[in-house]
Amino acid sequence: MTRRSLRALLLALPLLTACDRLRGPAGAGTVIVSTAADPDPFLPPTRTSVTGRMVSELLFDPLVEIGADLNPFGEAGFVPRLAASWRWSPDSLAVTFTLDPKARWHDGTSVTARDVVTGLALIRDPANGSPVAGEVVDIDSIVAVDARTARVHFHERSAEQLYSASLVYPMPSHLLDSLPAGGLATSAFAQRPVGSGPYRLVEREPKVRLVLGAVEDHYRGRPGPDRIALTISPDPATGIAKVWAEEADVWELLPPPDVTAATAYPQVRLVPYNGWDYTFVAFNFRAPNDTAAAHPLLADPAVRVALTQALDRTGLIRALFDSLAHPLLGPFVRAQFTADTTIAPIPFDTLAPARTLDSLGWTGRTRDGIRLRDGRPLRLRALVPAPSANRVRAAVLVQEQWRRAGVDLVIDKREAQAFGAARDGGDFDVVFGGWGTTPSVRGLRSTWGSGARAGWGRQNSGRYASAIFDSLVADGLASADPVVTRDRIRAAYRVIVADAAAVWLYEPMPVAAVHRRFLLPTWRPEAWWRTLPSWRLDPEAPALARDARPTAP
Amino acid sequence: MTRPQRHRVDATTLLTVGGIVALTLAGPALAPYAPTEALDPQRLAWQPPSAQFLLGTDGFSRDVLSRFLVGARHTLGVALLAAGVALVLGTAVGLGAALAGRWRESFLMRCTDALLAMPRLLVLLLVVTGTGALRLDALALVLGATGWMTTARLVRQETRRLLATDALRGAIVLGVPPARLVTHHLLPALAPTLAVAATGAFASAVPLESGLSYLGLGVPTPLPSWGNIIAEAEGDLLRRWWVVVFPTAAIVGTVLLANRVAERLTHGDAP
Amino acid sequence: MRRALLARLGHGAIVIALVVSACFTLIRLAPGDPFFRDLDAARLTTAQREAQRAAFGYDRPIPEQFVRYVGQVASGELGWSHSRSQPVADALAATLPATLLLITVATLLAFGIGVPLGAWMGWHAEHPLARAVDRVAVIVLAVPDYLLALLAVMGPALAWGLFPIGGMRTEFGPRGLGGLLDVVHHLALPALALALPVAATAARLQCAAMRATRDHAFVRTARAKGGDDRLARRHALRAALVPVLSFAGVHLAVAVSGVVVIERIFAWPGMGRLLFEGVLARDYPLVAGGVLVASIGTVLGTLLADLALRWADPRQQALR
Amino acid sequence: MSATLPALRVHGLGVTFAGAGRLVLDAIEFSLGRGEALGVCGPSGAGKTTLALALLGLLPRGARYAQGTERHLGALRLDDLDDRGWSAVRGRRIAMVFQEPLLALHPALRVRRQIVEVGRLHGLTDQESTRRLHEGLETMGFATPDRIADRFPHQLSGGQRQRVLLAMAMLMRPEVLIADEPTTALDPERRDAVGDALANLRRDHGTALLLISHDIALLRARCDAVVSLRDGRLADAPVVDAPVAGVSTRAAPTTYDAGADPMTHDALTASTRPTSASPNAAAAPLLRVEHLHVGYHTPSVGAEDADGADDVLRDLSFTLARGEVLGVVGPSGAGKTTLAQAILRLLPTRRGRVVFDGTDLAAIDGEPLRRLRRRLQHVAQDAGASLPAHQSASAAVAEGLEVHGIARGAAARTQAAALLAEVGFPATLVDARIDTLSTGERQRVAIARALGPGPDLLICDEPTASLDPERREQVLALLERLRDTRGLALLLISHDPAAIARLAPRVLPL
Repeated sequence: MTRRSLRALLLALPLLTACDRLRGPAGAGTVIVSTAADPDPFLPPTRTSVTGRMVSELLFDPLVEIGADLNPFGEAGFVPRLAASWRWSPDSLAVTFTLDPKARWHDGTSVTARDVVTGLALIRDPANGSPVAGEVVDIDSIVAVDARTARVHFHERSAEQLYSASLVYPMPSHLLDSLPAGGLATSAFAQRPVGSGPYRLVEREPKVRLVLGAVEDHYRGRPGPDRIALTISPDPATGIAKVWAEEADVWELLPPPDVTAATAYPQVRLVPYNGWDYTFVAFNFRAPNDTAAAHPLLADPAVRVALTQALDRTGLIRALFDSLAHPLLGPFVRAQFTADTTIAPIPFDTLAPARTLDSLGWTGRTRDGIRLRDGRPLRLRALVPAPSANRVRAAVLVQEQWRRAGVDLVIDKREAQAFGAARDGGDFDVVFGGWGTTPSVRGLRSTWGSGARAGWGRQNSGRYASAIFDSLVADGLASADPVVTRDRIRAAYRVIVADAAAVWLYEPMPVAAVHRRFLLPTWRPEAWWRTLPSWRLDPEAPALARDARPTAP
Repeated sequence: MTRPQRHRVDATTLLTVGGIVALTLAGPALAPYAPTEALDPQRLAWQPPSAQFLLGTDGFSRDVLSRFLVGARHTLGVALLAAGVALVLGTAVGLGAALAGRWRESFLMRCTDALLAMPRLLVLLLVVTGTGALRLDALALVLGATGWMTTARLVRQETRRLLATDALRGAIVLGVPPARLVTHHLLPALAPTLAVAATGAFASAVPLESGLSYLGLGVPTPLPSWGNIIAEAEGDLLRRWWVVVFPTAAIVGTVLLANRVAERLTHGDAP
Repeated sequence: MRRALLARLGHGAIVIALVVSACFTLIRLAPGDPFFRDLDAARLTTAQREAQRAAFGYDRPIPEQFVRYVGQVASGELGWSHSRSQPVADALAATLPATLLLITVATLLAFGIGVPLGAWMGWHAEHPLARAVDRVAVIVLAVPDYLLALLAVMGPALAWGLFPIGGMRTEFGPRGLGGLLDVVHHLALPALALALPVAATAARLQCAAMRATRDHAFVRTARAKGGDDRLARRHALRAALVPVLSFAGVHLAVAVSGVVVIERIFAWPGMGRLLFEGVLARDYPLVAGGVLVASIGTVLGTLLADLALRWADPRQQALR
Repeated sequence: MSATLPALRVHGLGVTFAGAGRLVLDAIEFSLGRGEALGVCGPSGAGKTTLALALLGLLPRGARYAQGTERHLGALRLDDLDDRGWSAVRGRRIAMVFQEPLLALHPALRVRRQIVEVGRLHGLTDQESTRRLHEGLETMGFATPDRIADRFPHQLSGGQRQRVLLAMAMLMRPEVLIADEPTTALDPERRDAVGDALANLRRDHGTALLLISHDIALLRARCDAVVSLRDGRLADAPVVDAPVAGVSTRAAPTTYDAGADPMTHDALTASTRPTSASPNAAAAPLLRVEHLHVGYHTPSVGAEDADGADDVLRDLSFTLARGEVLGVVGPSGAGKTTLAQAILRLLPTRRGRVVFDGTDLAAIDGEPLRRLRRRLQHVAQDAGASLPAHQSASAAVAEGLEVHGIARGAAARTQAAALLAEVGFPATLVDARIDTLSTGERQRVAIARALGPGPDLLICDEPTASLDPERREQVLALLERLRDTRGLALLLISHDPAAIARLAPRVLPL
């Protein structure tokens, strides 16, 4: 089977209708999003998954939101939402937000400054287990100055202060202040949330479906589609087949073979966009069974470099994604504001790893060609998450390539929970990790920072620790000039790439499948659903039965 | 009461079984490529059958024929070992229950019922997700340990029936001690039942391994097995038919063969 | 009879208790905890984890948790499902009907097809068609069950468009009678996929039993009385139902495993999925509750099969 | 129906089985007038049952009628009938009583339903069927027809089932009744009652009777003519099988015949009413049975005639001294075998005690019980079935020596051979597999095996039942010798009054 480049195929597609109007006309049908993952939990303080973010951001509005250029630094890139305007204090350690007077909760109550305070309190309650808590450590407190004025105080000045504030979603204090500590998840509110966003929750069958209905009198105007429904199929093949069979309208991320298959279904439009996820093989700097000790093999940078050199990532990526992924350059994706495409990766080299490993004494060979030193084989155990088909496949290819270099990679494939436990416990030699980035560099801090500062290193599975890297990132964040910030971060990227903290594998270029009867606005790569309210039906395309306006309110 | 002459398994079946065993043993020698070798993931992935790759290649550009040949020993080995474990456990529990009598029998059978009432898949899931991918022998052990209950019930029932026969009563009245009763009187009489139970356990373990591979719980990557070759298709059965059809045919064939053997054994020993 | 029934129910209760406590312990021994939610998303700090575990008592020793759980269950409280963010009782109430529907229809279908087919095959054992059907049945049994289901999705549903791909009803589909038909339409493929292997087993068992019975003296008696072929067949079938009914008792336990795969492939919103996902998500109370309900169902089903067995074969006086 | 035509006329009836070259039945000819009775006797395997089935068109799968077969029922030519035609004839005009009543009755249907169904098939109202059912069961000697009718076949004894089958066959007052061994499972009184019922049927309804049995005495007594079937051919003239020397016609080879003599039975019963203390057991008795009750929790296939009571044995007490022989007699279903099994702890007792040499057998278990078994041995009713079929004769006997630590290995074999020789077992056969031996040979192996451990008490359950007179004589002599030489106490269970009279001075009737 000769395979035409999928990218070429996508380029041949008609360009998206540019439609940048933020509001669509009322009655723009029903959008059914097919997904394999349940959105739960989907309240802004506790959401974790991408679908959870999607639902929470349709149900709730933030104070401010990052704009289309996705620049998280300073304030130029932000657009108002619940906060109509904001003002910096003279020392830049506080921002005062003035709420939109028209903003209402879905139950009709006005959004007040106390709701902002409640939003932070819910994040800060440890028993709620908010993953946002580590992202907003630079916020000191939030004060309700008056009903419509909330002031956010920060511990320190940083380039991402406003971004931090955008993560605190106001929550309805009149419904939530009476909750006991840690009671958010089990509250009646979690079952029937009252939000401030363009959609309200109509129906929820956990793990099966979730239906959102348009808020007619939303302060930002009525959203387009009457209903947005999530239909959840545990088997992705079934979920995608639903889109082919017109039972659903959207699948967010098609695997490459399905991109080819999509051409058989004329009602499906393919939407390629920039990805925000990247995948890497992190080396464990600490011994798998004793995190206090250095890893006997991988603590040596020469070994890490050799292992990196031994991998033909270009070939691996083509095998996995055809042309629908880029080799990863470092701990960032190309769509990020700080991306640096000039970084030279450690090149694929068949001879260099052999030289390095020989010089380190791995000269013996087993019958299968695995290197030996003092009679012990050069064996690494890779922790691989079973739910990620891509990473499992990547692991098999890496295993094969490393085998050729005389390295025996044992694939330890585990289901999500066991994978998480082993990864957090540092019980591995290498881990096939992934990270969904955001426009900000917080991910960089938590994934690769040393953990010396609050909110840093929480996600650092391999326990990479570099004082230079840490200080470069810190310097960058401390600057008020976005350009300076970006330069410092880019310098940090070079440090970590040179250190070979991980093998930077790939950043996929996702392709979404969307039913053709919708006219789409620009696809926001980091959060495509943000423009969902402005989708509308193509008047030329035949509508489906489900697009009829719902009779019940 | 004279026993009818035991029917032998016919020559064709024996030859086929022998052929499969030979193929399984010789598999690695016959395989044209290394079963785990990704030949050229960029250009040779998902090749349909051709002169170069008789059974095509999978998504990693590994030769399906080689994986198929080498996978036979993993699939059949796991199934065989699992059947053996199930047989031993089931016979022990079934015999123990039938001989212990009273509350001990009741307790053993309640435990058996409990295990039978526990969805096997969930138990496997709990074990496998807890420990990560199992090694082959561990996988077979777990499969056997979760699959002995029907054998136990069968053995208990048959033992109880046998204990009521004149031959066993004769031995009891003679004063044959329990251990000898089991080895000299019960087990020889149970042999046909056990043979059928074993073939049944084997026949059910072969497709089960494949089902587990679909859920990612089967023979660990990159070792090939018939089950995980099929699972490689990732549900796309129609476009990647070659990775589905051949191993499935092999699984079906093996089960048919096991059934045939079981049938011969049953018919040969029907009273 | 009543005493035997009570004893049987007592045994059932013991079985349920054993199953639930085994699952309760097993899942708590598995690594991972219910508050680990997403593969790569921002992880919680140790303090957050501890606070969450403490809030639900998961930091206590397992025996203590078990005693607490038993007390809870005794007072009708099944706990909170973390992975579904709803009370376990609600989760079970939401998924049980779907699974009951699926299993009931599949079971009826399986035995409704398998028993008459097997009876016919056994009565006409020499007929070439009977042998052909038997071969097909063995093949159906040998094909891994998920492949059958996937083929059903790929063929009739996707390629030919005759059936919906998955789920239990059309999103925003018809209500009332139309809604009922819609459910039936969605049910057809998963029920068939679940029923086929069971029907094959039932048919083969029934065939063997019928074949063995048809030459029995009492079937000859039915003829000697003046009965025609139909009566003889009826008499034979009545006695030949025993092995199939024994199988039906065991089948229910197996069916629970079967629905896990079928519900996953057909996105059927039932308990199989609930249990599967519950185990993966380490949702302790959900798994315990689900297993509780599943084992009650299995025990009741087995009891029902035993009663039917007593009817079919009065010699089995004591409910074993 | 023409009075001149015979009820059943058979001409040139032949049957072949697929695979078997020869004819199973060959050119059978006979005719049977209204109200007549024809007896067919012959050794087993002669084709008696096939003949009965062939007359009803119920040949088993694979059997074929030979060319030229003609069967006439009155004016009706049976060979021309199709399935529907046969349905109208069978059960109404020709009825049949099958040989094995347990197998011939549907296991899952109550007696009432099975009998009423006959009426239903032939146009009787259920009321009428029920009336006839009651009448028929009463005729067959059931005091409480209703209770019998509401039982399942497995809840009946063998004799009861046989009578139920007869009642079923008589329901439609058929023109021809074919009865295949209708009395084998019956005790003598019942047998006479059944014979009378058949005679009444002939007399009252003009039913022609074809009676098939190996029991010539019965045929002689009940039939107008007796023919013999050998190798599928009917002997032209009624043949009288020469009775074995020394056995009178009345005491025919089957043991039941002896019991048929009411005088003998009464005499036995009168001889000893067992009392709590037997005069010649002044010393501590070897076996003491006190107020023994034994019953089955679940009436099983072998359940004895339990008409009116749940317990098979009720309040039974007796003693047996060392070296004494006690005969146990009683009609079939009286609980003779049950008693043996209860003493041997093969059955649980409901109440009462069995004390063997001072030890309450119910009180011990496991190893102590096993060790005690050495002194308490058993020769089962079907001795052949109680032996390990796949072992050799000497191995089976040696096992008894080995498990009690009397001898091991080669020594055990030698001793076993000696024991076999003692019981008159041919030395050439000591290494032959049990399942290749004849019934009489197995009986000897069973006795030798039981003797191996050196018991004080031997319970012999019908040791002569399945033996021909010659063998019977040998076994009885053997037991006699053992009693005398070994001082063995015997509990002798038998139908055979001659055996009892010869060995047992004291008799326990059940």
